[in-house]
Amino acid sequence: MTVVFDRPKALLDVPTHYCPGCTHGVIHRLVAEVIDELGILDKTIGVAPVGCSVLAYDYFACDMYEAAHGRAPAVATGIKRAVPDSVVFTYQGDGDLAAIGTAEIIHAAARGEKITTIFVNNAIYGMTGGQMAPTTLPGQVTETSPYGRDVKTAGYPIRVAEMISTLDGAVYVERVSVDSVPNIIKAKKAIKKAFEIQLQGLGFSLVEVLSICPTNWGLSPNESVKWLRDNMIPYYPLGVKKDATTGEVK
Amino acid sequence: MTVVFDRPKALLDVPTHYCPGCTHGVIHRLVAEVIDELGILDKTIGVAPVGCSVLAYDYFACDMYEAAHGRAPAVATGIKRAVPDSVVFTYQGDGDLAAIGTAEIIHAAARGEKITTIFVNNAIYGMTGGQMAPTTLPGQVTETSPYGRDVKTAGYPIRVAEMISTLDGAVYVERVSVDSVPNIIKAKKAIKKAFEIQLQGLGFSLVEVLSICPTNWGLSPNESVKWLRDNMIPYYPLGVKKDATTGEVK
Amino acid sequence: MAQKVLMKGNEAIGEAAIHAGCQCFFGYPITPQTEVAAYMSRRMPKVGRVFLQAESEVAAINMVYGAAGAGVRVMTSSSSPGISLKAEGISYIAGAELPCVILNIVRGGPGLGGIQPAQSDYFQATKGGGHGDYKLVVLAPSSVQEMVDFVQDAFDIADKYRTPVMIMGDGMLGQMMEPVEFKERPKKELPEKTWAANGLRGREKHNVINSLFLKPEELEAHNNKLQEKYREIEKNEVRYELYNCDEEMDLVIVSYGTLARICKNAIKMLKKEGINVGLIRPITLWPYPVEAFDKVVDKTKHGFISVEMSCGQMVEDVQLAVNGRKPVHFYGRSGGMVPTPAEIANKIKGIVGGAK
Amino acid sequence: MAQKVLMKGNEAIGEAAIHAGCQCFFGYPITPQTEVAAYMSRRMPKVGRVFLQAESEVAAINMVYGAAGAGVRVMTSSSSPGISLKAEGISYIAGAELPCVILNIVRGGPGLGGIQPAQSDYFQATKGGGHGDYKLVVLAPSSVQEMVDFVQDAFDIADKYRTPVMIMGDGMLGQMMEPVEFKERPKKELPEKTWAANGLRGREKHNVINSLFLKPEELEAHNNKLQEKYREIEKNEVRYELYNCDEEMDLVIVSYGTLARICKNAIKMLKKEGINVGLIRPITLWPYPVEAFDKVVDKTKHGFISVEMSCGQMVEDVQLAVNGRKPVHFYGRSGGMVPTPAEIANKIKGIVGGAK
Amino acid sequence: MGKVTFREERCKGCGLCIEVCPVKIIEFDEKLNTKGYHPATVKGDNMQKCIACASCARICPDVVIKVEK
Amino acid sequence: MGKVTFREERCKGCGLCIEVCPVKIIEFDEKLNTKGYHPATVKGDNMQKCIACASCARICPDVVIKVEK
Amino acid sequence: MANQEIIFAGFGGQGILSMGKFLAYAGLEENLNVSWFPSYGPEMRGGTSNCSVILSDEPIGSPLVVDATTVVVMNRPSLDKFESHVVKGGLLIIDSDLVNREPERTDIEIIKIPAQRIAEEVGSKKIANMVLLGALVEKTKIVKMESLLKALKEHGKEQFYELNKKALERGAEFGR
Amino acid sequence: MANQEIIFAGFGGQGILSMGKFLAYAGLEENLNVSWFPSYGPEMRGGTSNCSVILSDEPIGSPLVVDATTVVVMNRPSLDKFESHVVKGGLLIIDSDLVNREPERTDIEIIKIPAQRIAEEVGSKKIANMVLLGALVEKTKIVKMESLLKALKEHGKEQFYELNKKALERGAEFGR
Ligand SMILES: Cc1ncc(C[n+]2csc(CCOP(=O)(O)OP(=O)(O)O)c2C)c(N)n1
Ligand SMILES: Cc1ncc(C[n+]2csc(CCOP(=O)(O)OP(=O)(O)O)c2C)c(N)n1
Ligand code: SF4
Ligand code: SF4
Ligand code: SF4
Ligand code: SF4
Repeated sequence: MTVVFDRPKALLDVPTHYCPGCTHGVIHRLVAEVIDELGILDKTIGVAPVGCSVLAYDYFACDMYEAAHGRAPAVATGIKRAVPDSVVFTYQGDGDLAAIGTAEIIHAAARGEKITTIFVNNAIYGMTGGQMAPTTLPGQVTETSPYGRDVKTAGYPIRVAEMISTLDGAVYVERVSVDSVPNIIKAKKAIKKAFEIQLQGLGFSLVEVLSICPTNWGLSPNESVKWLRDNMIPYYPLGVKKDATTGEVK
Repeated sequence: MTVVFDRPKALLDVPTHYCPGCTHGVIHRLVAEVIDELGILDKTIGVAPVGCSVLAYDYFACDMYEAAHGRAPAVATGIKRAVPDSVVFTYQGDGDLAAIGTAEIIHAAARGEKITTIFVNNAIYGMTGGQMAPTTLPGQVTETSPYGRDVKTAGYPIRVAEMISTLDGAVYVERVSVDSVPNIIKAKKAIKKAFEIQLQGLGFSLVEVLSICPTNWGLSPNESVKWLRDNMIPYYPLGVKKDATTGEVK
Repeated sequence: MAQKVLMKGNEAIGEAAIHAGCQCFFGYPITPQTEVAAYMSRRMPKVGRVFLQAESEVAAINMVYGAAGAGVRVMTSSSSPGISLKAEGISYIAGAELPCVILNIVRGGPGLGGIQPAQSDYFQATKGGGHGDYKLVVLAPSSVQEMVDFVQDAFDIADKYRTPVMIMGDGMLGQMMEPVEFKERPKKELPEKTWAANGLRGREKHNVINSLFLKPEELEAHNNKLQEKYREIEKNEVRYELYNCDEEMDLVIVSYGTLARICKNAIKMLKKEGINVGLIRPITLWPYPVEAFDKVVDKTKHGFISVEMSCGQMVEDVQLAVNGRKPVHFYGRSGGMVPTPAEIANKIKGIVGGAK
Repeated sequence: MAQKVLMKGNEAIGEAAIHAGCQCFFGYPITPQTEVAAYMSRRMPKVGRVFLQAESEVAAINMVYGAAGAGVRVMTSSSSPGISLKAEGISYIAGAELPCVILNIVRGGPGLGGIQPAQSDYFQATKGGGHGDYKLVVLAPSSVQEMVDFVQDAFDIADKYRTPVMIMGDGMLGQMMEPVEFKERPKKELPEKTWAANGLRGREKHNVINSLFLKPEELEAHNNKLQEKYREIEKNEVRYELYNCDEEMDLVIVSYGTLARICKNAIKMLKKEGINVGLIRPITLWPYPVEAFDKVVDKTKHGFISVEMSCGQMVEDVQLAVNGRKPVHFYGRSGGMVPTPAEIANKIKGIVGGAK
Repeated sequence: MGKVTFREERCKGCGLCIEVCPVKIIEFDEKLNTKGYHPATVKGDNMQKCIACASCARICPDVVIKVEK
Repeated sequence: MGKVTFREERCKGCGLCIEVCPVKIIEFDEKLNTKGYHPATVKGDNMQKCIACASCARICPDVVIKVEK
Repeated sequence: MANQEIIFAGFGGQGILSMGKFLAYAGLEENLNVSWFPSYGPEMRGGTSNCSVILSDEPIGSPLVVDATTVVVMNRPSLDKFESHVVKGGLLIIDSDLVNREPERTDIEIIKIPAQRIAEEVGSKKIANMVLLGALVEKTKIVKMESLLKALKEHGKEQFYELNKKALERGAEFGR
Repeated sequence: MANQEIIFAGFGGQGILSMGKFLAYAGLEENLNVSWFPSYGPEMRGGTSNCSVILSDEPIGSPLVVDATTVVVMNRPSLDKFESHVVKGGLLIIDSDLVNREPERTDIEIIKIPAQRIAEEVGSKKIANMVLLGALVEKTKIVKMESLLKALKEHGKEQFYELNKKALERGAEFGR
């Protein structure tokens, strides 16, 4: 018998602390698979955020950092500048990247920093127990938008991929989702492309991954993927937002 | 004889500390004229940045704040939420708004905060003596890009107006210039429109004003306006970037 | 008497702020104080006030600066790393002499550290985490009821002196439920906020909220004014509790917050063994209750012991207060470890020489 | 002997960092230290190293975290408000035990304050501006030459103990030119950075740069380890200068940085009037040179006076060191006002009772 | 014909694999694993229906599943 | 016919008004003002050429110029 | 002297925190000093959950119970973690439906209750916590059952009141 | 004992900072302790400029000169600001082409030099600062003229060397 599917080596063989069904696990695995396939484990350095994926440093087999909340792109910049031949990625949630870390991600992108960002958009702050994120949908109930996000006072969700695409230093920006197997396959392709962009020294790449948070959404994992599909994808359209290697900007 | 032109009342009758020819003075006057014309001096509150215009609080006749570097939009948010019937504007340079204050301006815009931002883009840090700003043009020599801004290491300039336009909370975004009398007249119109948007309670408005810094550019004032025209305008195209009242997004 | 209700510290403080007339709350989630924001997000809109989740702690403290400058009562809340991020903003608020209330529900540090209770931000709170010569009034409640009471006090002190006030608790205090009573308290006579920049509205001269003084002479004069204010606060606002300090003592514990309660249990344990130990519980961490030490210094045989959930921070203030008159000892746990009465008692026995 | 050149403090420090093998510099402009970044932007690319102007101080300190974690020598530089913004990052760096050098060219505060020389960030630097139990080694040069020498020392100390080191100067020191010499110094034996996270490159186990310890037991153990390190530093790295302290003295001045030089002039003035005053100049502000006080405490008649360009910060460390053995006085200016020798001498005459 | 192997002790019983399996052969076990979850499993002859598409493995957040054919 | 009045002591001699004046009647004064600048001025009969377009006033960063007609 | 320092522990979702709360309310009703303190942080999520409850005549020190007079456990990991925390002569209450090992301590009193089954009999597994709480109150007499019922009435969901009451009563039988 | 504490002051662009620097270099050449300290901050811009220079046998304390042995002023505001800073018996050097008032002090030595005119004669108004510096050095003898010339040679732009030298010499005449 031949092995069709097994765990990637870039992922350490340890249980994760994620909630049942949390697709952080899927996204971790995709990143690890890409590292394996590109054969770059030896020179890859990952930066974990503050958020549910804070312990990612225990899961990836490459060298890892735990960055201050929102500052992963700055940390990654420091690493990449110090060790230019390394492959550096940040793994960040939407509170981390799109709220407190807004300046850091925008400037890493504007600088064309040769790093890759995996941006996990689950429309909520997971780690701290389900508060409103910049990506929380209008009307969505969270711990700090108990009557549903009211755009009149709490404003509108930020479409990060689109915003980053306006920056000249951003070379490759795509939004994907892990709600279904076909989308997971696409997500992996995007992640791989993003790493390749870095390997080619072209500039900054970012993959926004729509992800579920069953715990804080108050839904089962299977209900959650459905909610993502029905609510998030319409607001956050999937696809390549910018590919400077082809000149494509959507 | 009738008076064709005289100083606006919203500008206090004091000399400014600006360098000879610095168009900060022109932009101040335009804001003051708009305040006068709209008759809102009594309820307007301005927020000065850290930058050459830090002393703006001594120049405007309305109530004023001096905000921490980059945080004017957050300060303005605090004011507007505390005093909802006031008219609040921030006046910010490109170091202030587009570097350290990136997160604050983006989130004020995303929230649709009912404030108006006057963003003075002079492609350099004036106050501290001419360092590179996020808006410094490729190849431009500054104190901290002594060999000319090298996009490979220092990245690409940020087009703030375009970036802000991607946010749903931003209602009106225009880029203008004060390099010539016709452009000054257009600039004033834009500023007026931006304040009107706020008065109508529609959301966030921003006017990016291309401005000169003869001192740190090392040019005479008249050479500076020419440099602006020849170099900045091509990189930072003038015009309305977004007008949600007409549905226009460029 | 109002009815007692069981409430979490983090929620009680929110309700207390509303009672105190807090008009705006700006926060950013962080464990173990997230419930404050969650509570405010439910309640503030109901009472027609402002709750806003900022994009960061930096933004939150600057929103506080904005609202405070406009003359309304405003509060923010965070925990250790978030407070570090607010350092610049707090320095600005102190410099511009704006009243506001800042809550720090301390967790273990440094860095990301942990989320369990700690007191390791004592230095940051009392010596000035931000730059420049400024002081925060720091109140350290030791029960949920005190949290509630101190919020009102904090707003009053802030307004009276135009100064930021910090309430410093720990994860225990924030997370625990205890019975609380929201007492109706007489309104204090407070100066009118004629300095507030909330629009001219007919006023002649514009008001300016500012901390910039480019001329050294002016900045020094401003600093001297601040220092005078701080001397005034030191004169009027010192608060502390003396517990079991009436008789001759073997040792005096100095401890604040929830930990002071644990120390009281240790004192009871020791009493049974014939060891008499007193307690100074600083309630204002700044201004520090130096006078409390003067009262007991002659009555303690073996001096003082600072008991902390940190690696030795308040002990410096104890030493400063004692100034060599008696020995000063230290016992601390850190990183979220909460000392038990038994271990404190043991440590003390080591100093005073066991049961007598 | 290398040749002496005239250099601005801010530029000399940049050159010294390059001499010390600084591989990366991350900064953000702020007066009065902008020349450091300007100098580095000119020089670093020429020597094949990294200069990067960050988008903010927050980003800069986190870039430092990144580069330091990768095992290279890295420096950042700022002034008071910028240092406040770095508080969280510094706490992370201390927590993750990363070596780096942080320069603070202090200006008057609080808030935006002013840009003239001050020492009002003493508390922030020595007591921990950020959250949690950590310490910075703080070096206070008093001449451009010392700035140069201390940069090398700072990198060595940082690497030896895996700890952030701060060099604290003031606007005077940064802006003034003095002759300096870049001495070639023998390379120190320093531990290899086996902990650096710079890619596996064949290594078996991945390295992790981190300050999170969710279990209190582990965080406490980590804190205890940090504290042990700090005790070690206190044992090995204390530095100070004693000036005119050999004989019996009327009073001992305690002062650091450029101000200590001014105090020396005051001492000379007083000598002419028959008043003998000594000087303790702490060079390490942390660890504080307590032993210097033990050496002179019996020789001073009227005790000590802490002379500061702040409203009374170091004076607390002086009191802690003296611990009641002799009186401790204070004289300070603030906001950019620099005391003159004459005014210091006058103040001292007031204490010791005029000429004798 | 394919074969899926579950690392039972790693399964958190989220049920995502059950939903995506095109031939619907995965179900929850009655017994609890050491973590306290009902782990996913393929019972009895059902394994024969496995087409080795690896859908289950791809959506499993906890890398519980190995697929062979 | 227009009339421009310069608040001489406020002028910083930047020359922007000189450049934009369509009838080119503005020039620098030889004398220095108290700030140490050569202020802009309209000399002698030149004022008669003023068309009161207020271009100078609009570009002047220091609100030096009042325009009447 | 009335004094009970109790640890409730189990999985998230078993009502661990709320049984503590009801007991605290009952204590408040009886004018005791009370405190309730939950474990908090990431480990809560999906994983284990516990809280400390103190009812006492005297002022309460630390709300965190280390030496418990009573421990109530609703799963095996909680037994492993907290068995040693019961003071000598103290009380350990176990949901024997969920805990598949015997306790090791011999110096304490142990009550084993098939709480899941009983709860199911009463109407829903969800109220197994009330069964255990009933036993605790009956056994320790730290509050009167009426006070607990009053707490349930005032602070619980009305529709569950009768069910809860029944569960408490069934549990109480084990405490006699 | 050689000791000079000097303030140079004028408008930005007059070469105030560089005349201080050259003097400091000359002092270094003669193995004196030297320091040079500029005013800094926003007021520099377009406005006034000044620097403190100290040359001394002894270690230098504050680089900021308050009580100056010599003050050199190149505009009226600088005279207004610094006249009072000259110590009794000290020296005040004035560019009389730019300063349109008489100094008030009578307890100090005053040298007035039409430096603009002289500089123009030599070749360019830009080197008026050198004229003043020449007078200062000649008068105070704080350094030898050769040392100053050496400093100019090593640290100044070569093409201006001869001009500067001439300006120094013309200035020196006023210092005799
Ligand atoms: C400076 C700082 N502020 C706040 C926090 C608290 N905090 C921890 S995680 C988090 C948000 C996590 O949300 P997100 O980035 O969306 O990631 P998720 O947990 O959803 O994966 C916050 C606010 C912190 N640790 N540090
Ligand atoms: C926290 C902080 N960082 C840095 C500074 C120093 N600083 C003052 S103004 C300024 C930049 C000003 O540039 P810009 O915003 O472009 O305005 P301009 O002066 O060009 O009008 C900087 C970096 C500061 N005051 N505070
Ligand atoms: S809280 Fe949400 S994001 Fe975090 S591990 Fe659980 S499901 Fe995933
Ligand atoms: S430095 Fe530049 S921006 Fe600042 S006042 Fe001068 S010309 Fe204007
Ligand atoms: S997807 Fe994985 S964790 Fe979820 S039930 Fe299936 S095997 Fe278990
Ligand atoms: S534009 Fe104004 S400041 Fe400039 S020269 Fe003309 S009048 Fe003077």
